[in-house]
This record gives sequence, C-alpha cells and structure tokens, in this order.
Amino acid sequence: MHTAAVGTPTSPPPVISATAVSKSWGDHRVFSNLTASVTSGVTGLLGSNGSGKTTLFGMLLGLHHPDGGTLSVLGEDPSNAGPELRQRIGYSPEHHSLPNDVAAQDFVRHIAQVHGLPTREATTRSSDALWLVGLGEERARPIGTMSTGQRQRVKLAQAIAHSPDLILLDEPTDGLDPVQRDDMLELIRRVGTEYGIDVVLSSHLLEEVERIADNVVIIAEGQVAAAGPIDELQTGRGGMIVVVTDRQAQLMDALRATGLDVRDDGSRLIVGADIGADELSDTVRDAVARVGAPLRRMSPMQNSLEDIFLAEVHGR
Amino acid sequence: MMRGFTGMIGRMVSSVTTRGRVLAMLAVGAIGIVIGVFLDRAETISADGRVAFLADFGLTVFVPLVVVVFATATIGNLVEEKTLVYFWLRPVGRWQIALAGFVSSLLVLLPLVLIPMGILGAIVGDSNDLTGLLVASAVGVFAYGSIFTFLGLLTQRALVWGLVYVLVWEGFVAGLSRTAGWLAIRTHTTSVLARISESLELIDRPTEQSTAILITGAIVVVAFLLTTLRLSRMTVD
Amino acid sequence: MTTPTPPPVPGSAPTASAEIYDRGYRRYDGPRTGVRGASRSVWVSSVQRALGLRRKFRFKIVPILTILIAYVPAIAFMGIAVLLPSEFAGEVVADYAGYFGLISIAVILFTAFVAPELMSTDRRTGLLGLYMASPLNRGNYLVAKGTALMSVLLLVTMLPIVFLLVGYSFVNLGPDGFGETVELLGRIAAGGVLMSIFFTLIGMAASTLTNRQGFASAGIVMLLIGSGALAGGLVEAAGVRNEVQLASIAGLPFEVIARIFDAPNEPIQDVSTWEAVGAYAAVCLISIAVIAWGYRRLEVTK
Amino acid sequence: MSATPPLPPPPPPGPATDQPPPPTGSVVVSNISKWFGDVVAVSDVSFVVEPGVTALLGPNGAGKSTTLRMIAGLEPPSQGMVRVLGENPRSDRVVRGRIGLVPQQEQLFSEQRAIEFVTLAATLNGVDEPTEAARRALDIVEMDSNDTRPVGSYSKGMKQRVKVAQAIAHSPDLLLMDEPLTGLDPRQRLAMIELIRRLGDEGTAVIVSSHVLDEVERLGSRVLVIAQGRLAAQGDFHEIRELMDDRPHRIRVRSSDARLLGSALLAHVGISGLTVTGDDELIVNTDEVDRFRASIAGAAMQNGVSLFEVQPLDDDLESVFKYLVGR
Repeated sequence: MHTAAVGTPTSPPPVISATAVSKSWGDHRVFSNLTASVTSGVTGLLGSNGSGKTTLFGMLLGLHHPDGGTLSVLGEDPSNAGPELRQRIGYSPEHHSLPNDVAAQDFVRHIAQVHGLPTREATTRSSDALWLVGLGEERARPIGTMSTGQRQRVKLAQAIAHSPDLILLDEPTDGLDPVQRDDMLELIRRVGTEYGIDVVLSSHLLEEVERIADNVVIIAEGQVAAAGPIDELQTGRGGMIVVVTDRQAQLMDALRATGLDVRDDGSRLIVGADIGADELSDTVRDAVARVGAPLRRMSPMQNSLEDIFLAEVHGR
Repeated sequence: MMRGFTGMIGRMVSSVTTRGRVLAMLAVGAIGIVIGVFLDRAETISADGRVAFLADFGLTVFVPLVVVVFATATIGNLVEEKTLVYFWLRPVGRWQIALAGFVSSLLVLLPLVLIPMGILGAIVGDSNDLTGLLVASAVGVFAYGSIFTFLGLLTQRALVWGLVYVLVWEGFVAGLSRTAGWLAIRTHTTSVLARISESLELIDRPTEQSTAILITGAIVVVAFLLTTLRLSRMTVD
Repeated sequence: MTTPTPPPVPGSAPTASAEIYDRGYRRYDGPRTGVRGASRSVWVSSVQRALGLRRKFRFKIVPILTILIAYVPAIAFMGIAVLLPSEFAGEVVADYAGYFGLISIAVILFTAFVAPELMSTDRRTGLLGLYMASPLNRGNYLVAKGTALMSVLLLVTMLPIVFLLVGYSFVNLGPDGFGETVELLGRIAAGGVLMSIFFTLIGMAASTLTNRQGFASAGIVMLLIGSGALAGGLVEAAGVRNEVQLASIAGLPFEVIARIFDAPNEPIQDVSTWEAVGAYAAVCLISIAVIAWGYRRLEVTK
Repeated sequence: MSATPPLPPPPPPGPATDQPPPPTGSVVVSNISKWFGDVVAVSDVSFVVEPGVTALLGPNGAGKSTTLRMIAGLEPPSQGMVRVLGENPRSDRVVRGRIGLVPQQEQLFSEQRAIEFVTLAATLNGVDEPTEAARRALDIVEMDSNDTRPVGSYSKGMKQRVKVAQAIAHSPDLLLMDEPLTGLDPRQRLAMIELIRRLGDEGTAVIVSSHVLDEVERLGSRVLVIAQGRLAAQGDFHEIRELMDDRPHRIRVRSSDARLLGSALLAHVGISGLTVTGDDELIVNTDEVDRFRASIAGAAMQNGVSLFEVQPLDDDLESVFKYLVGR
C-alpha cells in the first residue's frame, strides 16, 4: 500500500481518521480494513464504482455503523455523537433530485434551520451562500426551473449555508459540461481554502481531483489503495516527457547518443528515469536545440493519479 | 423473428405484473367475492337481484378497473421507464411492437379477470349467469384492453384519463342518450350478460350479442391501428 | 448580537474615509438549536406546505376548500340561532358530536391530499436523504411530520366546533355555567384529537407504501370511503350483524366520539364501547406498524 | 412584457435540382432544425460523419443530445433531413438494424439477466446467432455473461457496459454513444476508450457525445462542436486551434532564470506578450507558435538557462472547446 508520510507530528489533527474499519451489507463486503486519515483542506475520495464511497459518507455521518474498527470525524465518533456531529457537517448527495416547486432560497434556508441555525441567521446565511455560489439573481426562483449546473450549485449552497466545519460532496460535478465543471471546481477550491471549511469530495474523474485537491484517498476492494497529500504521491519516478512536432527520430538518436534511456510512448518520448532532473533537462535542452526539433512540450515525469490508480488498484 | 416477438411480450408482461398491482387487484376481486358470499347466504335476494349484483360489481367496477390499471401500463411502462428505445430502434415493424403490447395485455388480463369473475359467478349466479359473466368479462377485456393499451402509449396520465372514461363517461354520460350509450363499452358487456343470462331487464334495449362482439372487434382493430400509427410518429426517449 | 464592523481588507491602507469590506464567507459560531430546533423547522415547513403557504395558488385550493367546508356550517348554525325569534330558541339543540360527522368527508379528502403531499414528496425529492444527514433521525422526523399533519387536521376538526361553542355562548345558547363549559370543551378537544390522530396515522401509513402522491391519495380515499360503502352494503343488503359496521374504517373515530359525548345520535346499538375503542386502536397500531416498517426499510443517502 | 416579434418564417429549402449531388458518408445531416414550441433547440446544422470516431461536443442545453437523437431517428427534425447510410432512420426499417445506440438514461429491463437483455437486443436486430453474439459482446466489455444477478441490481458502471454490449452485439455500421464513459472507473474507462478506437479503426462510424474532454482527446481528434443550437466547428481540433488566430498561444515556461530567458525570447521571436509569474516561471503569449517552438531550446542553450518545463496552456481540446463556446 502506497502511503506518503501522513499525520506527521507537526501537521494539524486529522479531520477524519479511520482505523481498520470494516462494513458489509448482508454478504456483500464493502470495507474490509479501511485505514486512512484526512487532513484539512480539499481531499479527493477516489474509487471505482460501487467501491463504497456512498457507504463511507453514510458512516461519516453516523447513519450506518461500521461492523468493526474505529472512525473519528472532527474529533468525535459518528456512531454515538450523531446529531451534534451532523450539525457541523454539510452533505451534498449524488442524485440531482431536489424539491422542484420550492424556491432555492427557501430550500437552502430550511436546510440551514434543520442544521440548527436560528431563523434570522438561517435567512441571511442562505442568501449569502446562494450569492457565493453564483446564484444571487436566481435565488428566488423555484429549483424546478433550474439547469443541472444551477441545481449542483444549489446543492453546494445548502451544504455550506449552515457554517459547517466539514462538507461531504458526492460527485459534485456529475452532469456538468466542461465550462460548468470548471466553475464548480473553482468554487469548491475556494470553499476549501478561503471559507475555512474542510472538503471531502468523491469523484471518478481523476483529472478533476488532481486539479483542486490537496490530499487524496484511493479506495479499492474495501481497502485504502493509496492516501496522502497529492504532491507527495506524485513525485518520484524522475525522468522527463518530451513532445516535439517534427524530427522526433533524430532527437531520439541524439538523446540515445548521450547515453540516456529513451522510450517512444506513442506521441511522446519518455527520457531517462535514472539521473537527476537538473542535468537531465540541460542534456535534453541541448539535444533538442542541436537537432532543431520544434519543442511542443517538455515536463518532468509525474505520476498522474491515473498511473497511481492503475498501479495500486489493479497491481494487487 | 418469432423469438424477438415473444421476447418483447415477456418483457412487457413482467414489467406490468408488479407485486403491488397484482395484490391490489386481487384484493378488489376478493372483496367482491366476500360480498358475493354474504349475498348468497342472505335469503332475501332474488335471481334477478343476483345478476344485477354480478353486473354492478363485475362489469361496472371490477373489469374496467383491473383493465385500466394493467393495460395502460403495458406499453406505458416502457415509455415511462424510457426502455421503449430497446424495442423501437430495431429493424422491427411498428405493428409488431403494437401487437406484442396487445397480446401482453390479454395474457395478463384474461386470467386476472376471468378467474375472480368465474368464482364470483359460480357463487352468486346459476350456470347461465356464470357463462354470461365470463363472456361479458372477456368482451370487456378485449375492448377496454385495446383502448387503454393505446392510451398508455398516448399519455403519461393514462390511468387518470382511463378512470375518467370509466367513471364519468360510462358512469354518467352514457346513461343520458342512446348514441352516447353506444360508445360506452359497459353497455355492450352488460348486454352480453343480459342476453346470455336471459335477464333482459338488466339494461333497456340491450344490443344484440353479435353486434356487441362486432363492436368490440371494431374497437380492437381501430385501437391497434392507432397504436401502430402512434408508435411510428412518436418521439422516443 | 451586533457583529463588530468587519476589519478592512488587509493590505489596503485605510485612509480616513475609504474602506473595502471583506464580503466573503461569514461564519456562524453562535448556539445551535439541535434536534428540537430541527424538528420545529420541519414542523413549520410541513404545516406551510400543507396549507399551501409560500407556494403557487393552485396548492392553496384544497386547503381553502376544506377550511370553508369545516367552518361554514358552524357560521350557518350561529346565524340561525341569532336570527331566530327567541321563542324558537329551545328547538336549536347544539349537537357538537354531530358536527364531527358533518365535516368527516372534508377531513377525509383533506387527509388524502395532505398526507402524501407531506410524506411521499420528501422521498421523491431526495429531501429525506438531506434530513437524515442532519441532526434528525427517522424517529424525530416522523414525529415532526406527524404532529404537523395532526395540527393541520385539528384546525379543521376541533377548532370549528370550539368556534361554534363560543358562538353559541355569545348567543347564550351555550352551556350554562363555567363547569359545564369546561367539560364540553374537554370533550370537543378529546374528539378533535382522537379524530386527528386517527386520520394522521392512516394518511402517513398509506403515503409510506408508495412514492407517488397520486397512488397514495387514491389509496386513502378508496380505503376510507370504500370500506364505509362495503360495510354499509353488507349490513343493509345482507342483514348481517352490526359488528360488521366496524369494518367501515372511516366510521371508527365517530363511534368513539359518539361515546365520549354519549350523544343524542345513537352509536351502533349492540356494539360495546370497548369494541369500538378496540377497533379504533387496532387501526392505529396497524398504521404505526406500516409506517415503522416502511421507514426502517428505506435506504437513505442513496 | 413586450410581445417579441414572431420568428421570421425559415427560408424554404433550395430547389433540389441545382444543388450539388448530396454528399455521401455514414451520416449526412443537411440543414436540420428543431423547435420545441418556440424554443429553438437546433437551428440549420449540416455535417457529414465518416467511418471512424467523431466526438460530438457542446455545453448543456446547446442541442447536442437533440442532434444525436435526430441522427438515431428517435426525434424527427422540425426541418431539414437526416440520412444514415443513405436512408431515413425514422422510417426505414432495415437501416435501424445497422444502428447501435447507447442511450444516456440508465434504466434497463431490471429483472432480466445481462445475457438475456443483450440476446434479446441481438435477436431483434436479426442476428443469426443471438446468444453467441451476446456472449461475445459481453466479453468485449468485460462483463460475465453467466452472471445470474438481474441487471437492476448492477452498479452504474456495470449497467453502462451492458448498454454498450447491446449496442455492439449486432456489429452496427453506425454506433451512437451518449456519455458512454459515465460511471466507469479509470481502468474501465481506458478499456472503453480502447474499444471505441478499435471499432472506429475497423470502419464503424462512431459518434461519441461526452463532457469529459481529456478522455475524448484520447478517442481521436475529430470533433463536432455545437453551441447555442448551431454548429460552432468541425474537424481535427488541433487544426481548429490553429484557425483561431484571434487567440494567441499561451505557454508556461519554467526555467532557471525566467527574466534572462524572457528577454532573450522577446528579442527575436514573434511573441506578442510575456508575463513573469515567478523567479523561475513565465507565461508566453505568441501568435507564431511554430517559430517559438523551434527557437525556445536554442535560446535557453545560448543563454545558459536550464529548461525545466515547457507546457502549452491552451491547445488541448478543453481550451479549444472553451474558446469556441465563448469563455
């Protein structure tokens, strides 16, 4: 299991920590030995479909009790601190169904009240939340008249309106087109960094999580396949990716002449994973310049989350 | 192609016969039978009174109710569940889908209607009444079945419109005029029962048995053509 | 609690007059109302939804109609009592128990409309999932919804009769003496509560069985009116013993109320009070069982 | 509210005689429009789709799925003409057997087993050995054809693969896929992308509608972009990017000395703008991207600046999409 150093003494207490948690529905075992800890900021929860992300959210909210192991959320055990804990958590479910004939503002305010905000505060906070997610003008409109993009924003607004310490977002960009997805991801990033609310979002689009998450937890076959801050997980491997739009063969020969190991991976070259990044870049630079190959792209070889997911989830 | 045809029927039948629907309709049938038992034991009921009960409960309430609940869902369910595309976007004639729908309705409704009616007829009426009720119910299944199967394809609110037809048109409007009566299936089913059980006072000027069968045949054919036409013209999800 | 003026955005040198305020996210760290507050807000929103408040006009039609049906007879009775020349005053008999029967159809139809509106929609719109992710659990959610439904039903069952009682008292047709008034009020209250609990439970039970409002409403109407017609038909046509009358589910609360008022209109002769109360209680318990079974089975946060 | 002037009546289609002979191809769409009441969903869109993979892209509500549904014949165009393999999919029975559709909605016949569902589809499509074809299709999408569980109990990803299996069991000539990658995990998505590419290479015309652009990029580079109900662009998206001369190329360069490299680049290469965003990082805007690519390495070498990263910021499909759609 590939885990970067997590929960080092200097870092703040984890927002969520699970040790050896197990859970199964009837004979379908969802989690066998789930151990992970989530620090503050934006955390991506990745896993193949049906790997229990929704069940995990349920357990974090104290709705389902783990069969074994211990779970702590915001420092409390969700199984017995249920109601008080749920007051401090915002939840945005995966499905898009919302009460269509209710105005967005009334809906968000009602959820805020249900999470313990007095009426006056709930009214101002719900209006704030709708402005912050970009639905200021539309806040009085019934939710039924809203597009998928707007509905996803309403779901985010109702999750953050009652000043939670933690929000759980289940596939928040599902059904959005690329432009709407960018806006939503940027919004979630802002919530996680500027609003002082920790975010756990589940997704199966790795590129999304790579873009806005600080930490990631990858679940597979009921266990944690990989967990930790993204930049720690992604470093390592060394080597460079080089993409040229012409004279690729000559460049490969030139690079091999310098003793570097070069691999042609379809439209790009993977150059030498053994020597340090600095000398490697100068050698590559000089080779490209001498060969006169038009350089389209050159970047250090990083483990994309996809590589990690494929290696960890299916290496087993 | 026969296997495809039976495959479609299999899907339609199983998607319609949900536990809830079947139990609800059998419950209605059971209530009728319970009343029938009490009626039979009560001495104060005449032979004509018995046929009248068979007509009132059987042909006015039970048959149309069961048929509207199931027939509107035969193809209607596929539209609502958005699975019709798996039949529609195939090199299969529209009439074949329509026919599969009609056959499915009959396969579900004939047993679900005729068995309870058979029991009720046996308890309450004599052998003539029993055959009369069974034939009338069968006529009802064919006539109502074809209209409501088409209705199910036409609108998502088919159940509501079906009930409106049964309660308002047949229940009220049909009584007002002769021509309106002709358009009510109940007139023909009751006439069939009246003729076979020879209790002619059940309905004034009951239509001839043969005309009733003819009308039912016409209704089935027209509904079938409309269903095929609708299938070729509609937009499918 | 006045929030202090927010500090100016760091980095912008605050001259005497100009300031840029941070309009970012305002946290609320004050006291929270907990489960009690959550239940109360579910109660408030459910009552509003039941009466069609804060919603388009078409949702107000049924509530308005029901309230009219419930209060108009009371107003009419009072009108008659006032306009009648005093010598006929004796004839006007304040038949409070009878009033319950008078408005029973309105109450049944209102339950058939309101119960699914409050219960089934939460499941269909996913709101139930959000409630379960809040401090509420299934238990206090159902209690909140039940009390909301009951309060609305009390509005159209008990209150009109209290209104009638007050009206009659003004016209000094009411009960003489404080003691009798209080006793009558007690009976009216008991009758109203019994009736509201009964129809609340039936409405909730029916709405548990299906997510589709139309089916639930139809189910309630068929159950209540259907069983009434069935029982009536059996007794007359088949001349069966009177206990069968208890099969009329809708009639049960009125049997119990008739006994509370030991009222002029005779309850079913040879049906003892215990049988009536027993049947009433049985229906309530069955309903509660159905509700509990339905909501325990529900897979939430799906 | 002032009454909006009624829409001008659409011009009647030109007389058939002097039009060039209708283009051929797997799918020919000519001047189709679609109105729902007075809401214009698609207006005057024409294109041709050849065998191979074509990505149909567009924001939500832009008419993308309406267009796909018109190609499949599920929705009649209000105006204009759709021809699949030369026939009208709505009325021609035979051509319907040569189309495979992976619909967007998730519902299947939930009580059926996967093998039954796919076999029925193959049977209706007139395949000789339907069960055999179904088994093969399920193997291709890595589904166990002996699984006895009803499809209703499957996860979203499994249902998706069953839907693909029913669409390819009769090896259609035209395969329409509405969001085929939803619900699949990264490994399953790679396998599905590989399958779609292979089908395209084998001569099937595959139209994929999707929002996950960095994965669509892996399917191939031919795109059809629809925005506000109208065709925004079609063809290879790299070439589309080159056509966008109103959009300078933005490239991030990380190096050992950003300012030195920056001044060197400014001296002799067609750079329209340059932003220094850190000691080691600068963003270059250039209208002549080829000249920039040819000289970046040389400039760094001559000035002794180490190059750590050269990353184009806006020539991937996502950027092309956003520029087309007006963001």
